[in-house]
Amino acid sequence: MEVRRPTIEDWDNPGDLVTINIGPSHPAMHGTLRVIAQTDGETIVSAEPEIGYLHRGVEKLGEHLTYHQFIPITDRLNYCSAIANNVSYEMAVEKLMGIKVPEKAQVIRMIMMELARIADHIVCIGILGVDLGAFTPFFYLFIQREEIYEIFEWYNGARLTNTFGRIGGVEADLPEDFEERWRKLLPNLKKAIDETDKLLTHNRIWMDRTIGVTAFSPEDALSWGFTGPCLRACGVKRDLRKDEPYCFYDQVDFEIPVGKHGDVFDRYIVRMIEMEESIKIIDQAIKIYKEFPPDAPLMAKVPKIIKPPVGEVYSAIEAPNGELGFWIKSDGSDKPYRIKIRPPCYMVYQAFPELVQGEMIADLIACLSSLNIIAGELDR
Amino acid sequence: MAFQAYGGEGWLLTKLEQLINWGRKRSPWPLPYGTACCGIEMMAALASGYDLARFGAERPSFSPRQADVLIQAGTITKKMVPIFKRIYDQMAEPKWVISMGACACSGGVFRTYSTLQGIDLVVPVDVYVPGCPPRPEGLIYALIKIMEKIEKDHPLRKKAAEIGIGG
Amino acid sequence: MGLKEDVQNTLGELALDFLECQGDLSVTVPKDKIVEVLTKLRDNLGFNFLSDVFGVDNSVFYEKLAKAKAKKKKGEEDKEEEPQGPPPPRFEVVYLLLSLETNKRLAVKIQVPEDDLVVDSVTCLWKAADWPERETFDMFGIRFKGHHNLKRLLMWDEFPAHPLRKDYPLEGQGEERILEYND
Amino acid sequence: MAKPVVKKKYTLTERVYLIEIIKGLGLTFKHFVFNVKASFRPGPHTVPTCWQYPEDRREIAPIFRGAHMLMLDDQGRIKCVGCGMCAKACPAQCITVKRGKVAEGEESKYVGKTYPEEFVVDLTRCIFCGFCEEACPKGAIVLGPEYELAQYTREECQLTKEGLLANYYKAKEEGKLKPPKKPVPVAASAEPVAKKAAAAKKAAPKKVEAQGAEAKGDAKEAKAKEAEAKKAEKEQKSEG
Repeated sequence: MEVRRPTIEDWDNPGDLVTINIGPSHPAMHGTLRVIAQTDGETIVSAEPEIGYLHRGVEKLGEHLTYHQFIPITDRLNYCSAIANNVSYEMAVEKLMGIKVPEKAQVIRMIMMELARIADHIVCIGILGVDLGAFTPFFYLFIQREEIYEIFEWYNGARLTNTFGRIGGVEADLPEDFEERWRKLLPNLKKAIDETDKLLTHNRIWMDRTIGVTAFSPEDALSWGFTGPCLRACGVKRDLRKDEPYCFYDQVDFEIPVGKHGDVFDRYIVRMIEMEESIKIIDQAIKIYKEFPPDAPLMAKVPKIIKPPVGEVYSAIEAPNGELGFWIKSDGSDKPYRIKIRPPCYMVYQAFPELVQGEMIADLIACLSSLNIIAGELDR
Repeated sequence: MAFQAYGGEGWLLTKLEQLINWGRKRSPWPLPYGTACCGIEMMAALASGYDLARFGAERPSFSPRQADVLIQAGTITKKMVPIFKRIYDQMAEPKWVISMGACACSGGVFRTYSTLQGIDLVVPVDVYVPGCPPRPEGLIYALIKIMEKIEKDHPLRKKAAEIGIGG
Repeated sequence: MGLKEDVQNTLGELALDFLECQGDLSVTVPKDKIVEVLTKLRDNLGFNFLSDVFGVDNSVFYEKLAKAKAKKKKGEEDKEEEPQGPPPPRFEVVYLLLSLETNKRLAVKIQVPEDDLVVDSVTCLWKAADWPERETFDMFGIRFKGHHNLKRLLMWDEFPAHPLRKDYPLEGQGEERILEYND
Repeated sequence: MAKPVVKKKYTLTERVYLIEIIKGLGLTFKHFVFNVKASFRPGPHTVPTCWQYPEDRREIAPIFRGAHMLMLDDQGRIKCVGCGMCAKACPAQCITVKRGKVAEGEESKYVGKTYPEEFVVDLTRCIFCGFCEEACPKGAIVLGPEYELAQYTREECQLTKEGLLANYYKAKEEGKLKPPKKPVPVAASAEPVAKKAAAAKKAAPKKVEAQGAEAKGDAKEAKAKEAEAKKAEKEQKSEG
């Protein structure tokens, strides 16, 4: 069924349907998202998201900065898990230059990326709870997130926008007390996840508000270019960590959780299980890390001014939200000729009209939170 | 009116102003307008752990009409400017603005075609918080600075000058 | 048999040019045949997932390459006269494809000259092309024929320029959004 | 269009609804009791209650990236020579350095023959990435522990030379100067990627399935990999 997308002109001549504008300044719209929805009573007939309210010109900026200087800019894409962005970009440049990253550096990257994944999922689930009226898990989870940020801070001095890693490796070894901190954090983190599970998963209100809401079929999801937890919730077992392994993901043992219906509940459950799997991965990665001698190399031999040869590559990793890829074209100078970022949210959010069509207005909010749209990487 | 009788600097006026300032100082309800990375740190400041409510910022007011302090956490792009200005205009007097983070203060690293180079081009800013993003402590410190500023304010005298009495 | 041969066999004459860089294969195809090519690749080679669509402005790329070459040659004797062909088209649209079965990636490129900025939309094959095509229109001014809702995506509607073109300055040309609003 | 979903049948406890609610309330009540107990605990407040920020500051990492400072050497001379490498490396272009020649009679104040006549860091622009620190050949500019940076005007956020030095004195007084950074070990030679991939494939054994066997397996893996890598290196050397 082809439905006319509403525009802001519908304000003036509404007809039978009511056009409502949600956002961009709305507590549930995460700051910068905006949806114009046409409703028949409480039911959404059609919705049109409007984006670009956080378009900062990252891709254009990338053409004017050197390869090295672009690393801090990638922090600001998906700010909930900055480390995954850094690593993705660095891997793309390394691929372009043909650099081999020392294995110990890869393990450190892997540990940090999984920590970032946990932090990202904590934000997502916490906010999903807040938007649906369950405030308590937000507080319980955010204490643990603080601890994760403390680990980041003691690693390289920043909490959120870490500027982690350099092209060719990482900038520092894990601090000596890293494992001690992790062991201290681990029981609390597990407990917080458990408590969230106890508070939400079998709660009748939670189930009624999430199960069957904005369900999606796997065929549609693939056609729309879904990746990450949203795709896995639809029942497609796809994870770049398994399918195109990088770092040491082919040597650790973990499961990929898959949902059934692709509704809000499945997305929530997939994220919950993924956090537990990430804990497993970190535990195994620390074991691998310990096998390396303390003076094992952390940086590959990289020239001071990075000038990759002429060419173009695409490299992607499994960021917490899905496939995060960088396409870089080099003209042989010290600045990239063109950087294209493939953010996972972008593809997910464009299916939003189809997702919420026929649902209630309250479900729109639930859907939006469960997709975990991060405006920074959506608009770039 | 009292300030005329006492020459504008009288005991009653001063005490009354102190009382008003005391009330305002202890209840700066924030409007958390988090648009980007700083919004996450602002959430950390509002959540368990730092708890901005200890300073009377008890109720994060998502409606601009009931807010006193606009915490602009994150980038304002040129596309967002009319909306942002509108939010500021909707806030009732007295109002203060905290510009949190490099992007809000000056555009930060984003010297680009689509980013507003500092929200002070659009609205008056009371406190600038450098950092990208600042620590939650940095934001709390800014709120304390706002409270200090409120304490030194002269609301009655200002009002009198506005309506043209007392001078 | 490698991916290149597979693509060559499937596309035949449609494959104009191949470029291989660090294991990434990209193929240039004629601009008018893009829908046909992508359908063939999807149905015959199993490239069933569209990762991304975006544009590239090549207006200064060849210049820069030539400059770098000239710099290198400076030390040697007089420059050789290079064959002067027609200048390569200014824009490029890249389609990133992925095969979910074999996990292989392929980039399909078309050249878009500046005087004919119309490309067939591939939203009929993948819905995922919806926003990326709009963004390409927004940033480069390349129009997509058959797109149901081709308007600006990231910039506001009245924005006069296409910011990712190479002749647009980084800090903009002083575009401001009008502040007035009617209450 | 969203897909219709056949809801699974709720279990009895889920259907009755009150049981789960009471369970949840019990959990929050447990937290409440725990927090009340913890607040009576002697000593500084820890996680169960919040960090009482202005009075009771949280310990920050010694390598925290806060406001900049200009370092002095142990004789009290300014280390900076005003070369401008930091300004060049800064992605936000927030550093302005003006180089000046050291006048006669002032040699005891500076390490080099040139000195920074003007050194301004625009804190409102700065993104605290730490690249200036990395770029500095003399270790003269360092991101310090200062994080209370809020100011009333934009001009006050311009950190001049005096401010930078004041930050240094303050950090030194409080004993919060950064420990010297350990140099990162760099790999001896650059290996081509293709070889690495082949070696990794060979070295990677099958995934270890049983939980208990993991540690042993991993150890073996690592050893095998090391051996493989050495072999590859040797081969390369012999080839070259």
